[in-house]
Amino acid sequence: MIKKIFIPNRGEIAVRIIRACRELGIISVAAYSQADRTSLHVQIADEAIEIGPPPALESYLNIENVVKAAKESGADAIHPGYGFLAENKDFAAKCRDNGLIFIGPTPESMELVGDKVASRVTVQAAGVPIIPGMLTPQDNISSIITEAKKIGYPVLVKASMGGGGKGMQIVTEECKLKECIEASKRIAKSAFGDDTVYVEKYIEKPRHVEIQVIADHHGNAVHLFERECSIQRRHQKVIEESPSPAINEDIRRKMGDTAVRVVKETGYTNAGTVEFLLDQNRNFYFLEVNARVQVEHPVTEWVTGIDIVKEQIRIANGEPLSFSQEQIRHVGHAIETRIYAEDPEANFIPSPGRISVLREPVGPGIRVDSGIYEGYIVPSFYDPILSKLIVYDSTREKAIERAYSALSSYLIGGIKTIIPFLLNVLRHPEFRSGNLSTSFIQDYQEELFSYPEEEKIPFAALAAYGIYSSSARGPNTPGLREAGLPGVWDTLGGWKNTE
Amino acid sequence: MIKKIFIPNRGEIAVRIIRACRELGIISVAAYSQADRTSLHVQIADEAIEIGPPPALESYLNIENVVKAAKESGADAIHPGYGFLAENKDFAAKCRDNGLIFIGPTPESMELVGDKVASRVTVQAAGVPIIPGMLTPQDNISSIITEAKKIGYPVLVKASMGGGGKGMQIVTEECKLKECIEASKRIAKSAFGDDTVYVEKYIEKPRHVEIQVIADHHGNAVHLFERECSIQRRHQKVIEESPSPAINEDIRRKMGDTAVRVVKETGYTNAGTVEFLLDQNRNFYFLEVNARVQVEHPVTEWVTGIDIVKEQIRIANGEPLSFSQEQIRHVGHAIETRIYAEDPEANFIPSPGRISVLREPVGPGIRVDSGIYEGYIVPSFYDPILSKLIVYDSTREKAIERAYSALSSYLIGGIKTIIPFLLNVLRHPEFRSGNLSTSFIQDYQEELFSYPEEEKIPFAALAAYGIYSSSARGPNTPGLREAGLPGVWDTLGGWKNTE
Amino acid sequence: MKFEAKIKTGKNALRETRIEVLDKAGKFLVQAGELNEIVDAEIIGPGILSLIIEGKSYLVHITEGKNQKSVFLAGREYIFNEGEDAPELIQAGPGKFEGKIKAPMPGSVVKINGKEGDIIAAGQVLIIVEAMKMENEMRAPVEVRIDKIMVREKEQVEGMQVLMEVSEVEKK
Amino acid sequence: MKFEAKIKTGKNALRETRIEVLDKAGKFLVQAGELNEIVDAEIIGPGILSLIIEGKSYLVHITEGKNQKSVFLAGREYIFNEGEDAPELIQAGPGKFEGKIKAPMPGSVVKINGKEGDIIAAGQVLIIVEAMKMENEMRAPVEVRIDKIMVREKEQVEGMQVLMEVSEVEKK
Repeated sequence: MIKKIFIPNRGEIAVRIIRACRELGIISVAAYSQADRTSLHVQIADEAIEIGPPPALESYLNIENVVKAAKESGADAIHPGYGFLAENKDFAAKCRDNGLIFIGPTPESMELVGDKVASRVTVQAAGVPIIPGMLTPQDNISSIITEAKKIGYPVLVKASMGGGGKGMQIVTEECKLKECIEASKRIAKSAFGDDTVYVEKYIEKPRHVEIQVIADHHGNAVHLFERECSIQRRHQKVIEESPSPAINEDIRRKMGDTAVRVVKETGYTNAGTVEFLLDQNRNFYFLEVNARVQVEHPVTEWVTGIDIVKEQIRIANGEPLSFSQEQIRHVGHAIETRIYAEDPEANFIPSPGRISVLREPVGPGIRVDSGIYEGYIVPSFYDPILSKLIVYDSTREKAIERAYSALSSYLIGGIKTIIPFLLNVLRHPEFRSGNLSTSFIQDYQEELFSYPEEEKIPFAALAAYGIYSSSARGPNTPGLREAGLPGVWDTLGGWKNTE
Repeated sequence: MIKKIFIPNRGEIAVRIIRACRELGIISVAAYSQADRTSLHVQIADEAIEIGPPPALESYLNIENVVKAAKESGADAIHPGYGFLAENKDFAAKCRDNGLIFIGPTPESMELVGDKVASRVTVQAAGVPIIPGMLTPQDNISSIITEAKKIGYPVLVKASMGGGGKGMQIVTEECKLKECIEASKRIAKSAFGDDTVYVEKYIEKPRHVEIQVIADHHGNAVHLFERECSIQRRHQKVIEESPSPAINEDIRRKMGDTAVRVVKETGYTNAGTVEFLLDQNRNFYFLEVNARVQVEHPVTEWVTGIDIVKEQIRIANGEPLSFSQEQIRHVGHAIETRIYAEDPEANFIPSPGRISVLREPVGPGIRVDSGIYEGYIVPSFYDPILSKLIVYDSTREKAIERAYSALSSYLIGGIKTIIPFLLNVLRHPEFRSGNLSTSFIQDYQEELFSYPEEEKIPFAALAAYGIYSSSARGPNTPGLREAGLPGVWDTLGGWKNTE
Repeated sequence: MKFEAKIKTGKNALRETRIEVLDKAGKFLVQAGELNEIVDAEIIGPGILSLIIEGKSYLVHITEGKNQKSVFLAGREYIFNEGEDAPELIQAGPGKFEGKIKAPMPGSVVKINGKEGDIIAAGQVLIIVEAMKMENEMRAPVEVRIDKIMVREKEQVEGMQVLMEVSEVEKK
Repeated sequence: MKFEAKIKTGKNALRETRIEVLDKAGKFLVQAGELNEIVDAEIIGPGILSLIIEGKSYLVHITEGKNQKSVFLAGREYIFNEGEDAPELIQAGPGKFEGKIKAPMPGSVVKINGKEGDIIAAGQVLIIVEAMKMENEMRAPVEVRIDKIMVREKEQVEGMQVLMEVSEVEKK
């Protein structure tokens, strides 16, 4: 039985795993880089241990350091979360060699599905439809360029290891390809520790629909229905939901069966996700397997009532799945919005810094998976994801209203977040109608990136600024009541006292 | 159609109603007393209007002020929440007279069920089992004493109007009765604006099991199963759950049917709760009808998937119930713990004051209905309820683990709360076994009120105190890193510099 | 740099505590009783400290009152008194009876039983203070005479504010 | 007591704003443009204000930077510049090209294309800054000469820090 779990990850997913451990009576050990001493996961874990300097390559991606720290901590298992080493077969093997249970698939099946090129070959042989593209990996850039010519432009450059859209780029003409491949390789190296990339045919305006799967070590494999994740910017998911508004029971069953077939063909165990593209004629194509817990797993948890992270731990413990395919129900509608520290009004540039004020939405049908707290300084070294807001209601329409209402009350001060942009998406009529595609954001950018004009400053903002500034003459200024708070009145704007 | 709802209430329930309004696209108007200008409901409502001085009798209980403010605001409906005027028939009538939709039962059925004595007479006639006690109200204290003698001690003194255990007292001998009646009258007057009290037989070690009901204006009435609310201190519920660990499907169906019969006999409409006592032989007795949304409604919302507050608004709009009895499902297990501002180590004395630090639990299966924020000064004028933590999981056992884990991470600094006590209850073996009764807290007080010995201060607390104090020599003290925060180092304890 | 202090823990136990600032930022050597540990401490908010001691993580909240600090840890409060002498740990909870009747909490005076000079029997209610709809009855611990009444009915009072002074009636 | 200021809103519009402190605590008379309203304002946290204007409730968060304040309202940020003259509203977003190449965000320098004295064609990448796994390429807006490079590869930089100075290459 697993008694202590080491978590070489950070942010909201580390917090999520620590919570699951606590509820299962398992001791949690947070690993942290020197940039993360003050991060939330370190505070709430039972134990915490430093694993290296701020750059991920020297800490969260440093297999040597991670395994050493895990052994020192006395943990008997490792939950890698997503990103970092989660889909690194060498790491999974190293864990096994050191007598640590890796909570995820075996290194062998991870090697197969983790390599996007190899997995395409395998599933194609089993009759699963795939997108035309490279079927053998190439290190040589000029060979990749030759392959791209064969496939025909536009093509998509993708990192062979890892996912999350990191390093993925659309290339429409040959002259841009070399530069894009180089950038992808650099990003892949820094994010996954492996710089292999490949190209495939780019399908226009597809939907991204994925199937959550879960398999134990006793030959049982089931799927937990689909998630639609078509709302993406820079190939990174922004909003996910379940069920998909695009598919009917027939396609749902076919996709689910196909996903389970992929699991069985690849000998995959533990939780994973089989990603598909759905073209405009509702044909689906296998994309890749994400061999880890997915960022968007909470939407599936809510509509099925199954705690995926706890189920992962049970499977790693050797227990059989506690449900059969027939027992899994799908009730209501769940939507996740990802809160990134990025400026939506300036091309999503990252916005690290100190969170001066934080009020997270709470209430019925609202779940926040968060890695932040008021006063936290968001470092610039890692992913910009701060937290995820997941809402649930009986119908898609109601869930959208709930998401909109909850996001409107989500107050994160001091840094920029994409909340204003998410609100624009949620109120867009095409989003409400369920007419989604991965080019949604590009197609409607004019509306999605238009925010109320700065020139028309609302009276309330002007009044707040004026009152705040004019009261800022020291603690004895008349007027504004301070409700017993420590002095914040130490600056003065360009105000003249006229009386 | 209702377009704007006026909410003459405060705290977490006002916030809850405002959220429902926002999701339905209805404008919300927060009413607030002069003590509540800085309260959360005022900040998050679309509109806000002052209704009088701090004492509830002059503001939230002042019918004149409330109706005037509601009309001024242009609202077309009033949601009273719980407590205050929620079960005041004169108020409901006054709303109707002023053309305001009262979101709750009619004044007539409220008069019937709101008067505990009259409702007992009515339901007894319909064959519903009741507890022996007074069947006619008495103003005269000596008549009540005579009745008590007839019933036989111990007896329970209860306020005829209102609920929540306010003014309720067990009396074991005649010589204490007069004093208790006087105190009950005083509390009833201040809490409900009516000082009528009555007595009934006190049943020993019963369970408190209640049925959520809901009825529209078209003759449809259904129940949403039970909640067990046996964990009470001072006759005030502390922990509620659904389903009850005590009853089987047979008793569940009987109690549900009985509750619907009570609704039909009393012509009750909108959401309400039929409370029962369950004795040690699983016989149930009608207690009273709570003619309002209940504090603990979220546990029912989670296990049935029905949003009770929104359903209340729809019914008030004249819409028929959107589900039949057969369509209502009951899945999983939900537990609510109430977070009171009281000192559990000092006989639950109230602990108003400034919340210096607040971290609310978030994550899967966790809902927080909260009326507070960091920096909020909890006033001493009103109920000590700060927030409610509601958790959900597939089984009671898992839900208890989740509640325990979430409560452990709930950080409220600056004032005392009953969280340490709630943790003691949740880990008590008899609670875990589901062996509950309304005298649970009294029966196990020795364990429930024993906290780790003060003399054994954990090393971590000593170290934190020591480091904090020794670093408190001004901003340039070496050692403790401040992570860019404003100076908190302005005091010095009894420390000597030895080097 | 080193600091040291004597901290009274509980009623009798006296514990010497030494804090030494180590070279690395945020690291301290803390000695208390028989324990001698390196403590990694970080301030992560006003009065919130994250401590790592021997690999274990602790989230601690400290609030500062007049001449005392409260340390909240794992749902418990530890109060450190910082009066004239060495810091001393005092017990939480309502004050002891000392001839002064004090409000146990902020609230309002509901009822005063008697006037100055009255004799009140042991166990009888002297004054009732209400906060958050809870009435708190202050009873005479022994037979007492009311010497002085400092408040009026309906008055708002602070926690620990003196409401009345009484003195024990000498038994003949 | 009265205060007044001129606030530039947007590029051209200039708006005079007057604030008058009324007798009642927390109440102000605010005049801006054609509006003249009583504003009920309360501080409810560091930089957080609750405003009630004509019955409408607004939750506002103000952060203070160097010579500027940001007002967050309903998911939007309004920046008020407080330079030498009257407060002026400036646009959010990355700075304009002024011969100085500035970091758009805190992060680290991934790649520098060229050395001092090199000529870089319009549209070519000058320098790449990475933060949060996003690479931000700073390109030459016109054909430029690199005059000065202030940073090295792998160096951590602050937001708005000057990375390079360049000058436009004169067309013959």
